[in-house]
Amino acid sequence: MLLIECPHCGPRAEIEFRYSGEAHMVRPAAAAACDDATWAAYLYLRDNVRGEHAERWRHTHGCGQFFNVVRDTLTDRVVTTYPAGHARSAAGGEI
Amino acid sequence: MKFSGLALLRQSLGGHRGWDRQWRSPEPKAAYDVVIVGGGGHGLATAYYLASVHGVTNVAVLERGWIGGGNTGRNTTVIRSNYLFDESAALYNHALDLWPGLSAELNYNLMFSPRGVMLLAHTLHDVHITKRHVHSNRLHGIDNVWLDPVEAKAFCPPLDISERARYPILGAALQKSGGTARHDAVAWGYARAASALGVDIIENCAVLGIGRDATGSVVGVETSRGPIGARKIGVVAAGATSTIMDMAGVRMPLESHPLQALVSEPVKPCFPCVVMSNTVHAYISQSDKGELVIGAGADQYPSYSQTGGVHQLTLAVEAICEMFPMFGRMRMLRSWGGTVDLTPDRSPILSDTGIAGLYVNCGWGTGGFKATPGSGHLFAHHLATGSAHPIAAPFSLDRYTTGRLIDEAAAAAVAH
Amino acid sequence: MSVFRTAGGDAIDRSRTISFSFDGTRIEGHPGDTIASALLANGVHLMGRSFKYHRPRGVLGAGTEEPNALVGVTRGPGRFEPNQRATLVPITDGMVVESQNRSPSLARDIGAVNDLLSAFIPAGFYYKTFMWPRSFWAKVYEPVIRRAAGLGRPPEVTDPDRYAQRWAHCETLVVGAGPAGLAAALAAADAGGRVILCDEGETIGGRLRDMPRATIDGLTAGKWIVQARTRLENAGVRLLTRTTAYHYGIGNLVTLAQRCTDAGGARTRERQWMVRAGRVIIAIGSIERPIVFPNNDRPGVMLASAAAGFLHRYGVLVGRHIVIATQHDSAYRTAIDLAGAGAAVTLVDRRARPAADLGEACSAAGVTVITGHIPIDTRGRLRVSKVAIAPAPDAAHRWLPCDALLMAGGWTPSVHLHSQSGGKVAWDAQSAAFLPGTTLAAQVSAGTCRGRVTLADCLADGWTAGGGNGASAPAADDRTDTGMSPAEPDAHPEGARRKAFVDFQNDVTAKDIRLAVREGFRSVEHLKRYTTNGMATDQGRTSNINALAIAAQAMGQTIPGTGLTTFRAPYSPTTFGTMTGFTRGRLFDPVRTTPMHARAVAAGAVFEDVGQWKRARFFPRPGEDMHAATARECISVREAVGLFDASTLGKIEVVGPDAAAFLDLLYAGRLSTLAVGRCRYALMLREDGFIADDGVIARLATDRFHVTTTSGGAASVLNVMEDFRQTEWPDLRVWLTSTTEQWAVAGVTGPRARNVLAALVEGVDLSSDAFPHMAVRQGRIAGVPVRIFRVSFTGETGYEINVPARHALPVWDAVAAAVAAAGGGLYGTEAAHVLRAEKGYIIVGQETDGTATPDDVGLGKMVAATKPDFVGKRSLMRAAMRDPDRKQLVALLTADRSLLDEGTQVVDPASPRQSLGHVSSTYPSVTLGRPFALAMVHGGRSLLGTKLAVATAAGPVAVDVVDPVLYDPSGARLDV
Amino acid sequence: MSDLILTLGDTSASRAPDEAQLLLHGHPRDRAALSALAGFDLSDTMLASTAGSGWHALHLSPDEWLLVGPNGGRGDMAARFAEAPIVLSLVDISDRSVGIDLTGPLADDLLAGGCPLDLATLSPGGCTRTLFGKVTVLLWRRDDGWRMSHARSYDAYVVDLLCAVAEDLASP
Repeated sequence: MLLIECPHCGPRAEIEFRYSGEAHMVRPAAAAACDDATWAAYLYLRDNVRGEHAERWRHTHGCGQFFNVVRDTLTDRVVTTYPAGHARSAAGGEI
Repeated sequence: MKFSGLALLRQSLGGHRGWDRQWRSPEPKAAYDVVIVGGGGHGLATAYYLASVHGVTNVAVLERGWIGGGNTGRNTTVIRSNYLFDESAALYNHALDLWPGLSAELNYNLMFSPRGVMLLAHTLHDVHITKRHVHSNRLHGIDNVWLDPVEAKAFCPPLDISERARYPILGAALQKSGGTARHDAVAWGYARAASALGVDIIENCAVLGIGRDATGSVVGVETSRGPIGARKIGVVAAGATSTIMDMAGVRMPLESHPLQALVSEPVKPCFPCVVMSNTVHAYISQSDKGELVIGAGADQYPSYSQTGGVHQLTLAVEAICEMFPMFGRMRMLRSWGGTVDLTPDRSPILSDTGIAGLYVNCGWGTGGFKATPGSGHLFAHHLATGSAHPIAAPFSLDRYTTGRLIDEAAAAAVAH
Repeated sequence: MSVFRTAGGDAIDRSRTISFSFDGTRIEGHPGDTIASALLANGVHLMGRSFKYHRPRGVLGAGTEEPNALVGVTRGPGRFEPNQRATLVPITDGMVVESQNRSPSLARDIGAVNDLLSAFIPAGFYYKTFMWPRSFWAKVYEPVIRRAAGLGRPPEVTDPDRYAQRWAHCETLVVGAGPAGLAAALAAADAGGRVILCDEGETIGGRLRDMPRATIDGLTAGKWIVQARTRLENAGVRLLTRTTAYHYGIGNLVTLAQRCTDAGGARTRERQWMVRAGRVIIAIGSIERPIVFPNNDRPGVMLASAAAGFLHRYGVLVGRHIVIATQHDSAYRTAIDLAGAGAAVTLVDRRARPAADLGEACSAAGVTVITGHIPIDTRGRLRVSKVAIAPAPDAAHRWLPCDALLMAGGWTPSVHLHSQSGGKVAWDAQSAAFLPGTTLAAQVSAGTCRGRVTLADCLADGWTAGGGNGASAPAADDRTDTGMSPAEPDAHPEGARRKAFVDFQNDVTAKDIRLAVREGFRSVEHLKRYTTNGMATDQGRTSNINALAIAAQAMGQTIPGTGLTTFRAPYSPTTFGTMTGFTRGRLFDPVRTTPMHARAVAAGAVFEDVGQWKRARFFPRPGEDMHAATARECISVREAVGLFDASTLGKIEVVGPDAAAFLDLLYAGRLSTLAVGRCRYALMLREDGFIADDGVIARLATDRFHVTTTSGGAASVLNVMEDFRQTEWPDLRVWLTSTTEQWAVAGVTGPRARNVLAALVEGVDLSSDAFPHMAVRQGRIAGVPVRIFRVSFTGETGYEINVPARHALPVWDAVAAAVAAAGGGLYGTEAAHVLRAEKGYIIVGQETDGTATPDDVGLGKMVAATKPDFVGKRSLMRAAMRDPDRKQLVALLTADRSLLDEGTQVVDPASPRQSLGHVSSTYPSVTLGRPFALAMVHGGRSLLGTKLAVATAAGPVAVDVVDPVLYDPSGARLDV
Repeated sequence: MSDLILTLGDTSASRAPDEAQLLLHGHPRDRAALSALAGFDLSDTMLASTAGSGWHALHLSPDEWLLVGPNGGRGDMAARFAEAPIVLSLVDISDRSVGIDLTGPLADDLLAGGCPLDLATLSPGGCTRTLFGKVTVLLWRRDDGWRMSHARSYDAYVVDLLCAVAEDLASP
């Protein structure tokens, strides 16, 4: 069971959180105007990396906030966490 | 040497010194007609059918570690075909048709045991969706039948059908032709048979890159044992699909998640079939050795660590004890984890890739073992002929662009 | 008492004698004895039969490593457990112990015929046979094999005992309370912070208990253990004995299984601790290896460490004439101790020249030492009677008579937990063992589990690991060592036809391993799986390294070059009850009930499970079945008025100046044009275009909406809304508050609904002009402020009265009384479903299955296609989503007026094997006077007015395809 | 219904009194203005609470404060926010949950039977949402123990679990 540092509440057990998919997926700005392939890529295609993976979590049973986590998918170790909307960072999660 | 009781008898006189390697361990050749990336059940079956059905024998199976070491050797061996959508039912039934004759065909006892697979319904919603499966399956000739609770208990006596349960059993769907098989034997049996037909099985050979020519067509792979040429490449590397396909610049609609299972200490026979429950979230059978084999749910996050959270094991055991309260005093003996590639619609991908010569077979999620013979058979057809077998055609990659999904997940909540 | 009981034994209470039965024979022992020690004290060595060959077996070990002595234990009704290691189970008065895997008796077991047939059934034999004829595997061979396999008999009745769980947090968790673990815990306690120390044994001390002559800081080992316990308790260390760390997970979550009582009853039997530790010190020791040689498995052949344990802990001598076979130092101390206890001891050392001081000590103690010899065979049917020793396997041998043969094949450090934590292991040539290597987890191993040898080293290692200054570590006099001398695992050369066991429980022999290698199973994982070595209930504790050594020799490789299998949880077998903890029965999953639940119970409701909710399905009166009750409830709604508990519907209050804009993005319809005081039905789509949820949205103020969701969808809808609010459109000024449980909801519907409300509601003009369909008003009932939504899910005039939950009952009672007075009554979900289906209203999750678009279910007009964007819009534009042949909602009427089964398939009678769709809802209808069904049919709307068929088990049933609105298509009844 | 749920030596669990609960959302940068409206300082430290004029404000999320006060004062407090010059959301959730007060030396152990949180991380006044068994609960450490509250439909489960934990704590 992961131990995840919520940016707002501190370290908490994984069962308080809900995984919410790969982070930094950009919803096409003009969704209606993009082509099918672009839309399909947004909906479905994922990097699914072995190694450091940026992903979204929600502290469902806590503050309710979505935030980002960089986690090593080979070891499951959490590298860093940072608030939603911030650019990916390897350390500290500041913009 | 042909395997048989007589051969065993003969060998016993000589101290069993006459048994050969079950599959050859050759050095890789410079090039092959077809290179299969991934030496699991699906990849080995693909190679076997390429050789046996299509006469394509200049084939190599490249395995990063030891054959059958991925999900083939880590699953709970449930075999069934009672899927909801026509396309899925056809796909899995193609495999189920092959299972009964497979031990004889491969001359390897895979211990296929059609002891019946029962899916429990605990809520009216379960009844609704389960009956839809039953009726759809019946139309397609799949032997999935609806049982009321008393009939279900008659088939599986350990079931608690009392009202005591938090989610009492309202009925069940039973596919009698479903069951289990010995997972390792599937890999070893296909490997031995393919090897005998000339297929090179190369273990400890990690694929590091996919080579392509100026036109974009594949020409071979870079491996930890040097470059190997290939006219066609079939990627059948569950748990590593995204990584391998990334070598050819193809992004996949996959997330790889840990999936755990556990067994109890062995006891004398007490559990006659396979029982699955989506609402209570567990599935269970008893191995020939006597261990209760219990599947846990996938962890929520993607990972390649082949380990998962203890709470997933706990949830599975809680569910089993809720349905079978006599098992509270049984003990967990072993647990393990695999890495499953999940697609958005929880249906597999058997497809071209947009790159000439590159084909992919992946996304079997939590339930690929049952499909092993069918998957190999259909993918071999695709590799040999260059076009998808009609049963496999709906499972192409482009369904994610068109929206023509085959969404077993939405319909069934959980698939195993 | 038995002649095998000696002085000593720190575990037992000699002042009391208790008894139990073993296969019907009464056996006496002392409190503190294990089954094994009590049996051995009575001279009983035969305790079990092996898995495959049914060979007679006694104990091999004295603890968790035991592969042979597995028994079934009964402590009263329901309190039976199979496969218990006799070396671990403390005896209790009156308990019933049975041996396993034998028939008719342990001494005479017909299964032993397998031993004679063993030449035909080597490793993996079953892969090579039983293939003909094809149907015989499942019908004939497999049932026979299944009956022969398995160990004990399964428990058959509900487990009556209680289990518990607890979370704990600490700065330091020490696993193992042997010398290293105790030193570590003492140091950690000195350093401060919360410390938890656990040990699987009955008490603390570990292997130190087997070294009565060692001294630490001037105290004997026993006294030092007592002092250490006092210091730890005074320092507030949580000391958990009988507690096994069975799972080491990511984030330093270590899961412990504590055996609180063996008796069960009102007390907690076992407790699971989930310990989140800042750091973990692993001090779980090491396990002695057997020596692999022919017939090394007879009762009386055991590990030297086991004999030491039985002697020092239980005061039991395992034999009178003992031969010890060793290849290193640790057995010498055991030899001297056993001789001191009165046994005649011969020590056979493989080495030609062991250390001189050891030999002298042996001589002084009367131990005969034979050097340069190894054991090569044994005799004795149910107990070892003699052992053959020789300088080499094929050299001339001589027989030594004995009643116990002890094996000291070297020590295997326990790296399980280190490995489970994600740590690597590395071969250490000096220790001739795999030792903990690198790890990313905040943990460290200490003591013999990382190859430390002497007692002094272990104490110092633990002390340092615990944060202590090395100079102040507990000091032990040295040469009274732990005896953890390294020894290269013995790769016994290929010998005669006799069996040399590697994995005792699974009956894997050295020959089996060599056969597997010959057949190409060269990966350690293949070896394990093909031979089943290491897969027994002892988890390979005594067999893995020996198997590896034999395989490596067969392949001409080194041991580290051959590899090691991965260690997985559990560390040792753990009961399902422990893992389950409190989560049983009522606590398996919460039962959610509405504020009016008690009223439904009182009214005799039959409930259904909807998610975690209990919802009243129907209210049968005497003699009524579900159909009759439902028909009556439907008539009540259609002709008078019905009352329905709709409290489970999800509710979300959406507030802020951008609330309308936000809902326009989240829902397919347009909410920004909704007037204050009005309601609108809305569909929420997934981003892939399929229907996710539906509900009614009411505008309470310009910047305030009351959104309802399906009962099952409440949490996921809020999650999706928060996701888009926080991450996709964070600039929108809007907030979400779940109000599902703030409001209890009483649904009043039927032609007399308005009359019912008129008598109850204060402050609301109920006339249709003032309060039209799809409007919301606030008023009071019984003095309680309520929100009233005029909506209908039945096709009749309807109101949903939202009441603050703590005031729900008085309002409900007032409404119920008024409904009854108007000739109506309660109705449940079954009637609600019939009533809505007659109107062609969908249920998300029934007509939709995650693959339906709004247009598919006839709600295309609910999509505001001109909005520039909303969740799911882009996906609806894809070709497959606009295919005219998609499944569409229709109603089906059977020509023979039969009731269809739900889920049945719709077919064209001309091609009856091809599914055109499925029945999604099907009910008898008292209103329509006939059964009807809703169905999703390919191109369904273009088939209205045609005839199709539904495939049933009895054959096709002809149906008319008609419009799904079968009741009041004009909607006139919504405003009665 | 008795207000006492269980006792375990000097430790007890009892029903918390009904109180007014108003859930306030606003932008963190508007905290001063929100405090002015509330009539007392709202915490800018997450998982901390502040108090004033009979009300407490629990800071549970960066933009969320739960105002807890006397039942009778609910209308007055709500009215303070009615015509606010800043953007906010105030929703009355007084009826959404029910509370249980845990006091005595074993109060932490009662919670540890179902709560994965390290309770030592919360000092008096500290508050957070977390899990108790399978249910989301709000924990609020007060001077004399804990207030645990949960959605009212889960009450039977929470009470059952508390009793099961208490039985275990009473078991030697």
